[in-house]
Amino acid sequence: MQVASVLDRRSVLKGAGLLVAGMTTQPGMSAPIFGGHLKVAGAVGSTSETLDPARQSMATDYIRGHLFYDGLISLDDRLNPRPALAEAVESDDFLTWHIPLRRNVRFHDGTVLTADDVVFSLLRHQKPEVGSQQYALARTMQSVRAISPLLVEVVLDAPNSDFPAILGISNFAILKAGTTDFRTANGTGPFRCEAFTPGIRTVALRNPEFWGQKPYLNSVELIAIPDEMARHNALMSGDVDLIATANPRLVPMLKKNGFGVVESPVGTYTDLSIRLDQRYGRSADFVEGIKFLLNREQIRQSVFLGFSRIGNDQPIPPESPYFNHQLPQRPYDPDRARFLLKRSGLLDETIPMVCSPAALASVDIAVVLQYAASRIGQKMAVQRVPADGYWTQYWMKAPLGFGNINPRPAPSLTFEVGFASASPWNESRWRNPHFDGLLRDAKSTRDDTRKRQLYWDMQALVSSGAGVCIPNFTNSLDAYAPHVCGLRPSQAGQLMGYDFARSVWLNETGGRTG
Amino acid sequence: MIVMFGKLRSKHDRAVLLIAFWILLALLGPLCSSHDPGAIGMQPVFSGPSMAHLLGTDYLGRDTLARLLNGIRHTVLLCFASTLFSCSVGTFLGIAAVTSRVWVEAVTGRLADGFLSIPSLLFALLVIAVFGTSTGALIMTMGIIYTPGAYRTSRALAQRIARLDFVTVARARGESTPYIILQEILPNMAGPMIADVGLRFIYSVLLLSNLSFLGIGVQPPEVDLGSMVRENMLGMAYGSPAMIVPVIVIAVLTVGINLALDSSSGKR
Amino acid sequence: MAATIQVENLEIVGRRGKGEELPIVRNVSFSVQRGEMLALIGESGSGKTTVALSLLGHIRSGCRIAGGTIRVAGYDVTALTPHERRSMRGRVISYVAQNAGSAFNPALSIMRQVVEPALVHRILPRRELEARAVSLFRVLALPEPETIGERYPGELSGGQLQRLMAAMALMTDPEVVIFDEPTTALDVTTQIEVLAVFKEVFAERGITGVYVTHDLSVVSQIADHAVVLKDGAIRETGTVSKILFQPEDPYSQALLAAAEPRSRQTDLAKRPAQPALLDVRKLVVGYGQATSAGLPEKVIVNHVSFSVPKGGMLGVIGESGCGKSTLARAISGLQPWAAGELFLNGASLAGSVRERTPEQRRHLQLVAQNADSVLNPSKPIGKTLERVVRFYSGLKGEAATRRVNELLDMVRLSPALASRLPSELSGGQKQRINFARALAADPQIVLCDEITAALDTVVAAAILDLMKELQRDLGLSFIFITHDLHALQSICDRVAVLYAGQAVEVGPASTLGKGVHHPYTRLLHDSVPLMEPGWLEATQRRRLAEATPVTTLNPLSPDPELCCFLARCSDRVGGLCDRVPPPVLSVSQGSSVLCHLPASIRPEFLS
Amino acid sequence: MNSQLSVLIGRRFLAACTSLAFVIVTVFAITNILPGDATDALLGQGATPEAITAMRHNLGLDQPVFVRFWVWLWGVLHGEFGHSLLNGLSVADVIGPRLHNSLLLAGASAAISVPVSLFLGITSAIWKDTVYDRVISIMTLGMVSVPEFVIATTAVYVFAVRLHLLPALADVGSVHSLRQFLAAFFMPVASLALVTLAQMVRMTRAAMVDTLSAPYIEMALLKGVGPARLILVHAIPNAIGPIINAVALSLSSLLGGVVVIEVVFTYPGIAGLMVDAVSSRDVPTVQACALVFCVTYLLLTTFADIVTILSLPRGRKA
Repeated sequence: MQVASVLDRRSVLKGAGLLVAGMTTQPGMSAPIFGGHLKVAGAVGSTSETLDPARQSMATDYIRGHLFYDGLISLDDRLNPRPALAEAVESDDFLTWHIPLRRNVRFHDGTVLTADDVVFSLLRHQKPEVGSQQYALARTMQSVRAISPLLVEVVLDAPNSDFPAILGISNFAILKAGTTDFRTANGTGPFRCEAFTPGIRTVALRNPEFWGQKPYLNSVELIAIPDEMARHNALMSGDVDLIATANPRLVPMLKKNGFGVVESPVGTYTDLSIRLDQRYGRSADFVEGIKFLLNREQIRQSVFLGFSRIGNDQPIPPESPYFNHQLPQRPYDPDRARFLLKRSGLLDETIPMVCSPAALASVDIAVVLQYAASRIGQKMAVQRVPADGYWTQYWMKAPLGFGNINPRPAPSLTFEVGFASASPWNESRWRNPHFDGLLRDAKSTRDDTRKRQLYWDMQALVSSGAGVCIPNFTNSLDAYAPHVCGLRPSQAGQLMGYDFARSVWLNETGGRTG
Repeated sequence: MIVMFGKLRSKHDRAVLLIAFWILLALLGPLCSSHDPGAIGMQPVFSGPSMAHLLGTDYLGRDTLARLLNGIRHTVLLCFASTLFSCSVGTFLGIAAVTSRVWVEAVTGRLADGFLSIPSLLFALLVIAVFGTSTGALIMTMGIIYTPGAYRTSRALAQRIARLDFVTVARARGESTPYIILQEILPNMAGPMIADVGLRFIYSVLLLSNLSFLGIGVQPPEVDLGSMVRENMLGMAYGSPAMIVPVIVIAVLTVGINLALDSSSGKR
Repeated sequence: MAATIQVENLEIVGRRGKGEELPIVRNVSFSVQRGEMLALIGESGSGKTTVALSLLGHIRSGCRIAGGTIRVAGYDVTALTPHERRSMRGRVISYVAQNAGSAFNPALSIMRQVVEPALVHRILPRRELEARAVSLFRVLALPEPETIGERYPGELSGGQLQRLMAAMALMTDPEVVIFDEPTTALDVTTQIEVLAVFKEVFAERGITGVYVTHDLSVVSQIADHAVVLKDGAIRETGTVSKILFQPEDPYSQALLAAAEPRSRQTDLAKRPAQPALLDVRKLVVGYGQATSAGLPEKVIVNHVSFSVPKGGMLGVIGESGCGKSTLARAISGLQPWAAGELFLNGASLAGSVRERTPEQRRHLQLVAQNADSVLNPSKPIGKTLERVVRFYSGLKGEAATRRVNELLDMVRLSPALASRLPSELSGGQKQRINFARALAADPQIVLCDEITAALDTVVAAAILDLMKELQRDLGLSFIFITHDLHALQSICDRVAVLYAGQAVEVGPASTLGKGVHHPYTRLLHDSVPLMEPGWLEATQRRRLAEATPVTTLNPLSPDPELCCFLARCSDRVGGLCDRVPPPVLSVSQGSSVLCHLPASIRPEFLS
Repeated sequence: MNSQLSVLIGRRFLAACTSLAFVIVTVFAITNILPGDATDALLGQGATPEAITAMRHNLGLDQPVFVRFWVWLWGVLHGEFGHSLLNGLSVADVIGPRLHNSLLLAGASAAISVPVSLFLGITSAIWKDTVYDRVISIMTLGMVSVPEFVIATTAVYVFAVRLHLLPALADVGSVHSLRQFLAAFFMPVASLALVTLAQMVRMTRAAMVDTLSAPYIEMALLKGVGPARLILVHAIPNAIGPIINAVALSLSSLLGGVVVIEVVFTYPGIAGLMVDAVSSRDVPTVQACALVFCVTYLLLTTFADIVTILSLPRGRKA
């Protein structure tokens, strides 16, 4: 297989098919030009920014990861695994995997990539002190060893047909064996790390030795502007060329002023999870009532201004090939909700609901829900808590709380992490052995039709049974100055799955000297 | 506090009247709007003024006027409560420092100094992180932040008054300390302390606004003026009243009280 | 020849805050001939300072000249440009302010300020100016004239500053000098020296002057002509002798009557001796840590003893800083004392007010100096009085109100005032309320600390009358603390003279001015200006003649045991006074004097 | 006299140290009762109990509070502020560049606001109750009355976005020339200067009005002293104490109180670092920042007090 570094745009859009017309039209898709300095602003940043792939946890980290490192696998615009440092990822039983490596790939320090580097890079995730974001997934690798300098063998603890997709998670990027110092990055990626100050800025210079398609940009400078207005102002005043996470409310103005906006249908969703093992969630009527009380269309219109897709309380987004489109969409039905809530006996109580700026739009969704509830006589108290400490202190602990789930490269992973009975991240503590069995089957089946059927059944189970309400899937919006070319939507995340730097170029008019 | 207001003379009338007006507006204002401040319709966001929405709509398409009146209520009442807290505690400590033993003054003085040296935003962030964003926690936090200042003012005042002859005379008569504090010292601190209350009220309005800017404010769907500016900040790009009007209201609120206090203190 | 100062139909108006403009000075006209001194006489609020300042073209903020002309030394002051005005001020006309203590900039050295008027008008280079200043210091009899200029205002006494201010005014050899109550803030013994120096210098330099004052005795000594002002208008103009001895205007007459030393003594004073009501024995009050001798580091009141009989009125007199107020505070139990004893009705009084019995507290009342600060400004006076009545006698409601009205009547005030706040009363009314507050306790003895000091003469006289009445009607005893010898003489039957914390003399008030006295008592008595032309010169001459050749003092640091008046005493005896502590001597007229009483004053009166 | 002065100054320093100790203990105590710890920021949604325990052990967070405090204090006393819990860098390295940035910003703002506010304060005191005074007074009132984020954001929107005159970011990294420096710093410095200016103008005016009403000023006027000399020689030396105090108070807020300005201009300063450190529970960094702020505050106020003591005229020193 070959990595297609520049894909035809239309072929990408086929599966998604919901991009707003005109929004992604690139002015003058002329031939790419080499050179120039691109300044990009992410939306999150703090001193906890890191160059350690294992610890990457925020968007700017992922961007840095894609600038400096490669994984064995990369995910394309539709989340399909593509070979990167691996020439292939093969298995007969989905249990034992063989990974032949690409030849003559050099790290930034000039050393050549070998199997030892891969073994080191994968196994370090299993050490708790590393603090890997993928600790749990890494533990499913029972053994990782180098069979030859260019061949790695991984044995899993259970069959998993989506293992290649796991290797596409950017945390699993490949480091030089023995790396412990992350003040700079020594990867194989298209850019070299010129400067990195956590929370302030990262400067990347083109890696002339890069093994793949040579990036167009001479250099990339990445900063984080967490303040929304400031970020947009920076773009509009010409201080940066590209920003992540544009606010839907500013899209009309950006377009009016000649700026481009790319809308990516990512599988990110903000969900309200109701703990099924706690007071309110024990009542199935209550859970269902709340699901009927969510005015999804209003959330789409008022909160996301149309830049979202309606969700059906299950985690597979509509653009996925495995999306169950026969599952009836749950409507906004206050009367039914009132009936169910009354039956649950909780109508007279004030239901607390924890939200936080940490979970995108959760405060606004909570407000919409709270208002809808107040119309049918159900009191709900919005408890907004600070973003800091939210994920350990409140998430999955409150009886009703919001989560914010990023897309996983494969449905099996999504289900595994968020809904399997044994998963620590089962938000609503939903326990369904039947579902667990379906998941096991899906992971080991070779037949794609059967797999699709299994996923459909699982979606139906989650939608009706789990305590997770998924009102919308968010669309990611990136905005760019007119001279930025080559930016395309991607299901893999904002800014072309954080990987824009490999594809974007600047046309003559807007080049800035680095 | 009530005692003090009872003793008012013309000097600070204007400031007090103005604060009273805002409190009245805070209490009654929300009744004046026909819109539910929480009502989210399908109307467009950041729309301009219209007959249906006199001040247009906010970032979620809610009625700005209704939100604004609600915001005034929270800002004014919250800040007033926290000011009352800081000024009563500050006054109490200030008088205690003057009327009790020397070490009390030494300890309270050092504490006040230490508190003043912690940037108020840092302190607010820490406290709110510990106790959460409940209204009570907000009032307490802002109250504690401004207590050292009120303490210093009241201590200086009390020191000055305690040296006056009528206090000496009362002591020579053998009046009890509580009598001297309540009847001789406190009533004479009322005027300047009201100026101080006014100032601290303004400070807390601004602090609350800045806290809201950093995302710490009252709980949604309730809103204070600062949060309202914050959540509608993007409306600036469209000149939306939802962002501009609360800014103007904050300015009118603080400038007005400042001016009233200025003119009253100028007459002394 | 045109007059040096010519003021015609001067009208000055002013406003308070945003109120209406009110006249402050109304149709004032006067003139001063070259080399003459005009006195502007008036009580507080009469507009005398406003008129004086207008001569320099200075009108305080909020006021303005509404009409009339002012001509000073050929300048039309009202028509000057700011620049011209500046060039006139300090050069042609200079000003000596009332309170030199606050009129000198605390942050600058004396010399810088003294030479400044001459310097800004570029009269001479700095070096020569400094030489001139030193010679003026010498003329004005300032100590250490060579180096005093290097010092700062905070380091000098009031009398010295007042003379330095005069030096500053004279630096530019001005034609006109305005004096605004230059001696009011001074002690009498200092005042006489300053006045003498001033007068000498004016005469010598032919200065035309305006002297603002309320003190008629001073006027009689220093001025040629006088203008009597009341409420901004002239009541009478004329030569000093005419105004002081044949006043025509009723107001001038009233002023004069109040200033006239007059005895309010009644027969009461001559009644048989009464038992002592309050007995003060060897009282020592001070600050700081106790020394080895058991006395405080800084002694303010030093072994003072006296007693007040029932119905008696004891005057305590002394200059500022002599410890009279501290004495009052100690007796009231507000200031703990280090040694000595106090007896009230034969019972020992505790040092702290908290340890005294309620009866003791009731029987001994303090009327403090400053009527402005002695009443709680936020309470109507009726409430203040009622509280005292209730506190001591437990009366409530109707009865308390009746008693308050009674008290108001006692101090000759209308009961209608009960609902007023102190700020709505005049100074004299406040002082009466202050009295009523003390009387409310139904006391046996009242301590009055400088109660007339801040009042105008006429009002003060009325307060003294009131005290006498109360003594007569209620049989009250008083301790009257003052620096005003006239006032003391007019009502007290005994007097204690305080100097540097010691009671240098205790004796009958009636003998002051005759018989044998402590040298300080004599100095004090002789320094009070009399309303006689030529008194100042006569006194100075007499002093010069009497002064014994001053013997060299023991150069060692003064022993606290030695006479406290030693340094200023003109009668001191070398080898005695600077070696042996003074004894307490009883002299014939019933006084006891803390002095060796040297031969010159001792002779035959020793009993 | 000199020894008396040094006793006064020594006493002032002692008081400052007491306050500092109080602040250190308080901040440490509060950061330790904060819910959650640094593992939260490090592991985020990926936290499992096992990973948290391991991480805690690694960072030494499993030690008792007193031990941690003692270790930290011991380090501080030896000039070692510990390591950031987040990225393992030494706190000095984390704070260093940020502090440099903040000092740059604060210094530039102070360099503008102090002289301007002294000038405005003094002149409006001189021309008290004139139109000029009213205008200054209302303008400063307006400035203290509007939240700073409004001033800053509006400035950005107008000058950077609408007029394209100035950059929206105070991008310290890309400053290579004086022009760039001026362009990059103009708005943050101006906003910051405006915010601090108002307070200083008002205090300076009050102190000057007070001094100008003193009898010795009237006396100087009556001596024929001109306006310039009146202000410079007679008034300012006496008003310097309260003015210096006001200036010190305002300047002390330039480091720690500018979170909002830093956020709006995306300026990598120490206040933003502190907010970050609080939210990620990076206790050593929080402590170090708090230490920096308090020491600045105490140094400035102590300095102001000492100036006040020194400026007290001779013979008035208590």
